[in-house]
Amino acid sequence: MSAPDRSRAWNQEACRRAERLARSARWRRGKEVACGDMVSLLESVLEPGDRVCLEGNNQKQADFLAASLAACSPQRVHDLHLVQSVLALPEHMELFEKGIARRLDFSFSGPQSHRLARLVQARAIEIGAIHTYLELFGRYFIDLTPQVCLIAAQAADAAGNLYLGPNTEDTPVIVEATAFKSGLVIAQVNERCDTLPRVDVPADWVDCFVVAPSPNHIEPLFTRDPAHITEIQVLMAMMALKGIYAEYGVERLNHGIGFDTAAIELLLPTYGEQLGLKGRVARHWALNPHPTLIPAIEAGFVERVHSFGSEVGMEAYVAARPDVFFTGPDGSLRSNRAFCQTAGLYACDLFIGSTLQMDLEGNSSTATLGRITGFGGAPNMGSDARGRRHASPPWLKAGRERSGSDRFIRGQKLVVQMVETWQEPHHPTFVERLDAWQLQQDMDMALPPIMIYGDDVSHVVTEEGIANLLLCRTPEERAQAIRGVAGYTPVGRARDRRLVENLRDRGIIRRPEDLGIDVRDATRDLLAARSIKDLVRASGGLYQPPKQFRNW
Amino acid sequence: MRDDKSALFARLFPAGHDVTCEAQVLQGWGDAGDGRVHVVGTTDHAAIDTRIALDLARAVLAAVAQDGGGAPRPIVFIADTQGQALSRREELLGLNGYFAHLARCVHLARQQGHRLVTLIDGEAVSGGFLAFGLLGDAIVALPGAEVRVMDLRAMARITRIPLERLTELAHTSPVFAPGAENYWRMGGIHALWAPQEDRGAALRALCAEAGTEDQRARLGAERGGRRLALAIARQVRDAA
Amino acid sequence: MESFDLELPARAPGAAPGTAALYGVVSSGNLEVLVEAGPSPDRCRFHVETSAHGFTDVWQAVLADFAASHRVGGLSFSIHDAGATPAVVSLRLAQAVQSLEAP
Amino acid sequence: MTRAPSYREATARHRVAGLLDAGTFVEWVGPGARATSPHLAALGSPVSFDDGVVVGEGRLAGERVLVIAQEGLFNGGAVGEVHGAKIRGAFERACTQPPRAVVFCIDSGGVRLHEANAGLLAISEIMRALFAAQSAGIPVWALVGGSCGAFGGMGIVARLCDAVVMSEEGRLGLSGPEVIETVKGVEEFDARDRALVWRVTGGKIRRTLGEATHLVEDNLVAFREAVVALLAAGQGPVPFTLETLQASQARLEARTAWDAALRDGQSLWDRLGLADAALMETEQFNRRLQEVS
Repeated sequence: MSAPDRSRAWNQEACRRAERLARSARWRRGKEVACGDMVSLLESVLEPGDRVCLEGNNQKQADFLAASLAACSPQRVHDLHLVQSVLALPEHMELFEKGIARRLDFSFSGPQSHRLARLVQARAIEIGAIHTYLELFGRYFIDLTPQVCLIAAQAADAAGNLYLGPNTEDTPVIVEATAFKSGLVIAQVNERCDTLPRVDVPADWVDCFVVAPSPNHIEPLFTRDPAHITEIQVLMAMMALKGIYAEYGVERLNHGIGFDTAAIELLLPTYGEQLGLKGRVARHWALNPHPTLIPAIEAGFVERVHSFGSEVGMEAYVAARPDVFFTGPDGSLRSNRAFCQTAGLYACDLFIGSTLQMDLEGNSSTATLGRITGFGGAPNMGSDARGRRHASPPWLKAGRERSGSDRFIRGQKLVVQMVETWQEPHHPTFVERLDAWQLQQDMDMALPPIMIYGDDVSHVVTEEGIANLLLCRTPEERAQAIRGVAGYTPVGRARDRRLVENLRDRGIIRRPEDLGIDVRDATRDLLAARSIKDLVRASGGLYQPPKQFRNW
Repeated sequence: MRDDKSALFARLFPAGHDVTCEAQVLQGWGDAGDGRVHVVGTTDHAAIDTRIALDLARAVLAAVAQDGGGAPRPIVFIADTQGQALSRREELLGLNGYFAHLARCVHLARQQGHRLVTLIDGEAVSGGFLAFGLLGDAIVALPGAEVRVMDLRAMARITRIPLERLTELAHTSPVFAPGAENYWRMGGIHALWAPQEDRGAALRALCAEAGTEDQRARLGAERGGRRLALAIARQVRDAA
Repeated sequence: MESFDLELPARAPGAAPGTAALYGVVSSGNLEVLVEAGPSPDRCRFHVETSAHGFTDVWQAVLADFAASHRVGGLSFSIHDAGATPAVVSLRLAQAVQSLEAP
Repeated sequence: MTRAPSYREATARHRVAGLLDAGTFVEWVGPGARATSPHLAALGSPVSFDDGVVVGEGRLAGERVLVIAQEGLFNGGAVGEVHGAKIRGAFERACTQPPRAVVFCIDSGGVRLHEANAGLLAISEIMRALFAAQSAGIPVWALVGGSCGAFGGMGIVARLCDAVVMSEEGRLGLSGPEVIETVKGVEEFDARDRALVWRVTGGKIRRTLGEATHLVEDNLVAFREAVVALLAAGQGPVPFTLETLQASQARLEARTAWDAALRDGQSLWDRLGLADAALMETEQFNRRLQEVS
């Protein structure tokens, strides 16, 4: 056994950190940086090749810091490795176009998906991987730890304590990984306060902050105007409620963000009540504060909601319902994507969401040609957590159905894909082969970008019925079950009618009439709210929708 | 007043006229040879806003008031408008309501016995035209007059129908393309004056002949430009 | 626009409409269907005009399923379609038949 | 849980059915007549069996009324040759076979561009036919609460009516915000700012200005009740004479004289002491408006 290596310095990271801070001293007054000095400060602390997390979330964006970074001289700041969950801003793309950044590990790129695909094809960007959120967060603590993070907060006090506001999202996990591995934490805030409503990040984890010239931009991404919910979506929501929620007794769940699931939320107080489901389903949620959840909350269906982020306009409502939401002592929401994703993965019995394409194995993807979007929360929520140990009735029932016997050792999460058979004319949802395979070739990726793996999917709901894939015993049955609810798409019309009828006899496929649902009862009158204004009413005026959603 | 309008009035009213122009609104009188008529209108392709609509309405009401008790004289509308003013403030004030008020004033004049003759000199575009000129008992387009709702380029953009297709169809159908000739075929314009027309005589004839019945659908059917309007309206009116 | 006609055997008797009944609206992704009395009590007729080109075979499959699952003998359906999905087509037809049964 | 059906969401046919006494409606030149637009067909656009408007008569609280209902979902309720002719014919019929009133469910962006010249003339003919009906003693009541509101020429027509019943969700104006934004820029009118759009053209601001005579909830029952009340009040056409029009002129001149900064309904509500008008429920708004005026 050799003696410890005394010649080696074991605090090189801390030394580098000290050097960075020393270089930046002239641009700071204590921890505060003037707006006009932010570019110089970034140029002084960043080193070529640094791993940087430029906080970009679904909603909250460190937009001023993004613009400042993009304004840095590529001679001084270059070849950065960005490790951030979402690319949403044009400035994020500019970093690569200017050579300030070169490598990227991320999860989602919604609005920038086309530009990102072009950069990849032009070889102006190296993509490490498209992660799930939890996967990326995990790597923050293993091999993708940021040397510098640029984050967004609501407010700072003089000492540099931060209040994150209701839209916490990724901030805690980013700060945790950076601050405790000798990285630099730089924050933009909307305001400086003498006293913060609450301290979300203590000052000694924060190195610099700047009061941004304008508040960080927050997109109301989770607001679905009930006016746009169609009768077909109402029909599918009825089927999901009666054929899955009621059947399995789903109490803990997560919803996607589409109109299909918004329809379910709005049917709980009406159709769900008729079915006698209050107190029996949909009690505990991992979900952003969707405005369409308000009627179900007010009707007493919803007992608890933990959130990834927040939603613009829901602040006062959330503050007034502390028994339902997780709020701080100040009353504002405390959200947290890492924890809520964990909750969705391990503590929920059902995920239900939508997709653009599904193949006959049940693999689904929202990736289409020429776009690299990533998948947001669906891959973690929409997967069966094999590490799960605790039992619940729906988990056990699904596990029993999958095993086909009473001797089984593991339950099964319900992963439901809810789609209309056609997206629009010429775009069937069900396909023999996902565009993702073509994308894999075009983008030279190791694997096709699949959002939810088919072997995790338990049910497919379409306007034609519900296919229970847990009960299928062979790949052929599984394919026919999917064809059997694929309507008049080419995939659906290629069904073996005899086999499909057999699946129906066995309850693997259930049509609306098999569930006792008359399609003609599926009208918008069933929705507990038909407009944004109805939601405001249901909230007793507490919900304050953004102006683009109002017609008053 | 612009020279073109002065020249117009000189030819229209050989027996004399006095028309003032204030901020694109024309008002006064003219004499085509058989007595004075009222002149009310717009010039310089006016974008009709609440102020212009009120000025026009005031002029019409003044004409009605002036002839009250005596013999109501014809009102000659000079239409030269690019349409309604586009502005948030005008919308807030309720520009449509001002136009409705103006239309009521015009209709009152008709009810009180004034013959209404519209001369399109310049442009006549949708909203601004609807509120007064298009309500005339007789409507005439002067040479070079442009009558339209929207040009084909904008129409192609909004309807997403290719411009080439619209242009091609415009040769055979008068129903959507700009042009005084098209409006004549559809019965919306009673006559197109030739450049050499004796304006005074033609105006005198118009004032004498103009009836108060809305004949436009019948004219449109006769001229072959609008084959359905009259028939369908009759079917509704007379349905059992 | 693309149009086609289709006549299919259907169970009689369907509820005979007194006057022509119109259901639905021609707007994007939607359609209207006019239901009238047809010539033969054991057949139903369809006339379809649609803005979505190249879907005649899908239409025929949808209409065949509809005719097989409802009592629509003696009825004639005229459809103006503005790109409705098969799901919407089936729903509108079902609603139209229902409105005949329970005016 | 049953709720009164939304007026805004109802189709023209459902509106007619919801407004009238059950089973009393008789339609003229109905869909079976197949009076479709040859002009839409020529341009390869879908047509509708009723060309987007329902005309006929029925009973409302027992009284015979003529009903015209535009279908806002078909081509934005826009007026073409056939559509316009049906409306014109209905007003002419009101003169020959007088109903107690004409109930006009306007839901239209104005002229149908595919047949723009025919549409413009049709609206002009509707205006004259409407005047004629009023002169014959028939009141005309506009109902504005559909998704297209009443714009363009139909915005003018709406204001020729003797009563204008609106919901808060209804809109009434001349040029749509998109047109103004396109021509004058987003600073002039941000058409995506829906709250602003409604503060400028929506039911509450129209009621504040008196352009809408009644503001009701967005449901068929409320619209029906408003019409029933008009019938019960025995209201005829608002007379128009030189004196009444001079009075209107004075009122409108006073409004035009408002300072140029007034471009948003909110500033008007602030001045009236109705700062939170946008958030009030209809009933409360009506009450407060009455108190301040």
